[in-house]
Amino acid sequence: MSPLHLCLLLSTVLFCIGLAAVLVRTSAILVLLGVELMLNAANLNFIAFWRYGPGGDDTGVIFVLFSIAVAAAEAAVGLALVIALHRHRRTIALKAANQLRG
Amino acid sequence: MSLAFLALALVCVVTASAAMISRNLIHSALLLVLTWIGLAGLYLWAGADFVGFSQAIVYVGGVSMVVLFAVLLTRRQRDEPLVLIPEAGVGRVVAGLAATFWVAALLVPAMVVAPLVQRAGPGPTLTVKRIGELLAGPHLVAVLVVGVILTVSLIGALYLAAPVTAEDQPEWDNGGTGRDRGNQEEPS
Amino acid sequence: MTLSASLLWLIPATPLAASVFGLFAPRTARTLPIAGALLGLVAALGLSVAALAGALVDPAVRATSDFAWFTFGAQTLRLGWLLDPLAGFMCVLVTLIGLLVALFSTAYLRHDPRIGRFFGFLSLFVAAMLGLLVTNSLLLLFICWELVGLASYLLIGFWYERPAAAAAAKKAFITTRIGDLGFLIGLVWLHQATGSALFHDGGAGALDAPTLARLSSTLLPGGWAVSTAIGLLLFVGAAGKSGQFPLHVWLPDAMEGPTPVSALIHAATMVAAGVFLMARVFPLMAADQGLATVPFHALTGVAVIGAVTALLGAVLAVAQNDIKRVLAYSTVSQLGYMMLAIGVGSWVAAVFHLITHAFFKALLFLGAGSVIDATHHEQDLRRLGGLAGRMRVTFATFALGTGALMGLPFVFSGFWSKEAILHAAEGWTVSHLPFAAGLVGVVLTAFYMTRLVLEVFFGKARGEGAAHAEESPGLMRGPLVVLAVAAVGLGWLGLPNWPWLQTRLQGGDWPVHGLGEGFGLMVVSTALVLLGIGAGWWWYGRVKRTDARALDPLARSWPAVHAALAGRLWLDELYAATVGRAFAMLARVAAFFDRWVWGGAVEAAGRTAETVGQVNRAVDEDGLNAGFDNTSEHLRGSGRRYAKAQTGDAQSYLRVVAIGLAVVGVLLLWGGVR
Amino acid sequence: MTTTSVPSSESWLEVAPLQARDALLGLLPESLHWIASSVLAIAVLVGAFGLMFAYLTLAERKLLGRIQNRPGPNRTGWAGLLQPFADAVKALTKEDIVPRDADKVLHALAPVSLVALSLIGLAVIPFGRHLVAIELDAAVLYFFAAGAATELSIFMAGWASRNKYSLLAAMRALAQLISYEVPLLLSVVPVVLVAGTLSTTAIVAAQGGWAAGFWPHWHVLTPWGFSAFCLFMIAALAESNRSPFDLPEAESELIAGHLTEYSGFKYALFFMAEYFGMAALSAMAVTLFLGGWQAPLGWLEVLPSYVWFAAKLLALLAGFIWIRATFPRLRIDQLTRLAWKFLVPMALLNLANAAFWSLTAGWSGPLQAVRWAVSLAAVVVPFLLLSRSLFSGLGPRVYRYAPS
Repeated sequence: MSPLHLCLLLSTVLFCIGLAAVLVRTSAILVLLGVELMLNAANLNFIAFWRYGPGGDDTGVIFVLFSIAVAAAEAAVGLALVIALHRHRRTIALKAANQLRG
Repeated sequence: MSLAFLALALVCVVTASAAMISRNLIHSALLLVLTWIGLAGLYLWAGADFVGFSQAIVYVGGVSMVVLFAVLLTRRQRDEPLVLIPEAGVGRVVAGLAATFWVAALLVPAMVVAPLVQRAGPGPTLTVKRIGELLAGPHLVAVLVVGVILTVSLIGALYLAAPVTAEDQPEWDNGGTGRDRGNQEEPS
Repeated sequence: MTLSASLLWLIPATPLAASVFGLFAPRTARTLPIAGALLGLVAALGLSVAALAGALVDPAVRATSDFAWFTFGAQTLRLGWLLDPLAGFMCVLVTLIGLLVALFSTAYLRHDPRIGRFFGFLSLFVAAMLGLLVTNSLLLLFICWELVGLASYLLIGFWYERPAAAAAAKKAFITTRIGDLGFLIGLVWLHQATGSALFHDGGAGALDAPTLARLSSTLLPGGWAVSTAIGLLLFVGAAGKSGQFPLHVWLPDAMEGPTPVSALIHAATMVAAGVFLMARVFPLMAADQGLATVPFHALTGVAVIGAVTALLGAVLAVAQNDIKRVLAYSTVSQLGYMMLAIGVGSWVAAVFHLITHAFFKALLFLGAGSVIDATHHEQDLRRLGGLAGRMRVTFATFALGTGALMGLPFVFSGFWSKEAILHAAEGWTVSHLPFAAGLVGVVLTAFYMTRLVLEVFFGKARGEGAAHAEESPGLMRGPLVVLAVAAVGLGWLGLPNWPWLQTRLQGGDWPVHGLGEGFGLMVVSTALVLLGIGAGWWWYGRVKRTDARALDPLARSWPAVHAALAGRLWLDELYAATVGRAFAMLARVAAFFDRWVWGGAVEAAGRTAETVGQVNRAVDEDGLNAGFDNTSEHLRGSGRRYAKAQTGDAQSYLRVVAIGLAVVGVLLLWGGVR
Repeated sequence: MTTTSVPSSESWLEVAPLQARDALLGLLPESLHWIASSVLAIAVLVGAFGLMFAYLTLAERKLLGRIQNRPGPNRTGWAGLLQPFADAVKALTKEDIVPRDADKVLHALAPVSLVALSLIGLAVIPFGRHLVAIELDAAVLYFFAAGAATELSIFMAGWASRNKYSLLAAMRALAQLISYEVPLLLSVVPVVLVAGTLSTTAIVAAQGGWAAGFWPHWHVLTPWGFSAFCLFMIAALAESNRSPFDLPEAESELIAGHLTEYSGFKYALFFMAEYFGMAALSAMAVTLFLGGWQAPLGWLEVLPSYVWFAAKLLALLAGFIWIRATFPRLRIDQLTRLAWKFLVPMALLNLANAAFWSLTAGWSGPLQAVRWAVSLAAVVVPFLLLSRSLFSGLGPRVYRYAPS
């Protein structure tokens, strides 16, 4: 298997681990961390394609920089949401945030 | 394929899995920090130094702090340092893992067999100066937009996390289920 | 040492820095903002002198320095700085008067708690005006122009606790905004027509000869040249800023600001901007002169408006009782003279008069300020009097300023500059009306200034303030003396037989003629001045007024005329009755439609619907109810069952999404692999 | 370690470390050189800084003693010179106590990781003209990325101890370190802006030479540089948890905070990490602002470059100790207010100031005076205004539970 494929495989595995956490875990914080992990996996793809791709373009690296910046913002807002959830519901279990249930 | 890559990949996968399985939130966060460091190492290995260091600063220095803060602020009781999450129901676990498995079953073979154009030889070099020129040149608009997004999200996070007074409580917040009604009189 | 065009921005930058310093200093700071403003003005004065020296090396050269403001696609918007003798002289004028006014203000506002803020505004005012002077771009000029407007608003309304001051600030702002609308349209049109935001750009600028030829040769429907239309639109802006009829109404009300502000507005900054603009774009205004086919020349409009304003201002000044209002209407009148000069084609005479007028009008206003300060804010002529003996320096300088304003012959600066204007008007071939208006204005000017001086400084003190007045402090007397020297001496820079200033301003030859050629005109105007003084003495000097409540002598002679003048010809009321009334009418009509026509329709529709509803309800309850009830029960039951899927749990949704995604992916693969 | 050939044109002292390295490497086969040179660099760094740590503790105790009018340690060895080694023996032989409920792994990991993370930043510091362990294009970023992780170690220590004071200290440490990370980084950005590079060697090289023959081009000798240097040092004090910002380990409020449950060798490790962190930040400050290894005057270059670096570094460290002896500790609200209401706006304005400075680099003659005046004003005026607003509205504090 070529290095690029290995990188992609690694990022897929990380993505799936994050996805599993998002789908399974009850804690809102862990769900957020899962999302972060999925973002990181995507970033790894960008870097891998930048490194092994046909070349001539540095946009991949720039994109990852932006992605990191936005992910930081996402983490801040997400955790603020968790704190707000905790204030209103006294728990951080995502199940508690079901005000929109039918 | 270098040994370094395999070692870093191993670190990433192991710590990430452990983080997602761990029942202790603090351990999860700290293990995930290791994953992030591993990813930063992978970026370094790929030759993207600047991205690697940025990843380390932002995630290890910033995001992890926020996560730890959130964990400490949302402890259920003041004198309960261990954060144990109530276990998910069996159905939930099974459904979630099944969904993940479906996605993985789709993605992994695709990743392995995809015919990709690849460059042979050493990877591209990218100096910090070049990154700066790219950011201040063709991507300037994106930089400005990200700046605005960061500002707005900072303000939004502040607004969300700022303590509310009793009058500010929304009308619908009359305490969901009985269990959640705990110590309502003590806003954190 | 001279200053090159590329460094011209330093001139407005220094007071601007001082203003930033003054505005962001703590609210209670006094010494630092004052020191900053004075320092900034001194620096700007030095730079201006250096710039003027640079411009006078070769007056015919226009030094420009352009820079790209921003690039928008393929288009680059360029702005720039322009240095010629006009800009140089104006910069020195503005900074010098600004400095003197600032010095005066340190004493005049010594008890004001917001004095730091005042100096911040003052610096901003001067900075905006300086920026307007040295720019090489109509757009940049407009930006500074609006900044001038903003600063004047802030300064006129400086004592915003007084409702009159707040209202006057608003009035000044809105009235000038009306003019600025014309300016803005003209600016956009000019940019669209020439494709350049610059004045002079090596032949491609808006004021360069090739462009002007193109502008004046392009005709609009009706035979008007484009340059005429643009010129008139720009003149609307200038008229608003320079208080020309019919937009002059804000200027007298602007007296509500602190007196040094009035001095600055009337002398160097605000109103000078309009005249300066006309002088700057004079090539554009005059572009249609050579065309016989054009039905109307832009300059003709300027001359007519200028003549009307000159006459109107002088007439209105006659019957005012507020010392500052007399001076304000006098400014209106003098600005009319300047516009008149531009209209008859002699912008150089206009700028000459602008310069001399700036000094003696600043002198008069600061003198008035000195009087007001000494008499504890007594501004009413009827309660002043007898100050000549108590305030010798103020009286002496004020008298010199009065002489200059009247145009007393041969010594005073006003005489020479006014003579230049009258001379130009006399030679105007289109009409002799402006010339006649100018001559009448001379009589009236002499008359109302005589009245002012006699009422304020002679006779008996008729009020508490005047009775106990004492000479003002040295910081106020100093600027007065400096200004008085300038008010007397500056005229000698532009004698008909030695036109030093005119030559420099024109940047080329200026016809030199002996004193003999215009001698007849000088004799006539001198006679007219003496006539005005005599008339003033006849009414106000022969019998001294002794009681503040006594009727004005003029009113005793001609009550109807005095009433009309004292009421300012009811122009404000006229505006209220026409423009204001029209808007009120419009609003009332709209309200009527809203309430009765639309409202009625809506009401009728509502009533109809209500009736239909009543009928329906009857049918419903009695006839259809049972069947519907059953159906809805069923619906509700099934809805409840489906709603169970809506758990409100984000993760369960996500799980479904993930599975769905995978299924879709498999299906796609299946289809693709085949 | 870059294995550049030894330049011959320089003085013997200047190249002596390189020659020593090459002599040592010559003993080994060629294939092992790369790893050997790395190991050598690490060994030298750890050895030198370890020794410095030992004597820094002694110097601190001596200096504090002098300032507090007492002699300080003076019994072990001549004038107390052996005291550090006595302390080391004591720490090593002490019993290592771990609380029963503690998170054992994290409890042990915290001091080790802290020391390691405090040290790795030193790799990119150019200690002399040819003495830098790794030449990186993004060295400054690397330094702060390495430093960013130390906060986690302190948190780990506090949290793993299962002691409420330790946990409070961990929270405080997080709040403080996050708050001061911002001004710390912001005060570095102007240097990067003006030097146009993130490489430490290039930044030092950019500070070489003298204006008018006597005024070094060190960044600290410009208005914005001086401001940035002061901000950096204040933030560095807070980042290394030194007095007057030593809230996380305040012994009178938190019974030493995250150090409460540590003893013996682990405690010594924490102590060591604090000094390493302090030294690393000081070394960075020397590199960024004080001209690195550059000599202050041309004829002083007879001394080798690393001597100058060491002199500057020791001067800064002495400053740290002096500050500790002088200032009382801040309250947590004062601490955060200082960071957000003073340091951050100051640093942002300073950034604009540096931008102005680099834009006007071409100005000369009288304009140079204008440049200095504007830049100076852009430092002094915000300083006056911000410091005034920092103290405005603060009356005497009312204590809720104590009679006034």
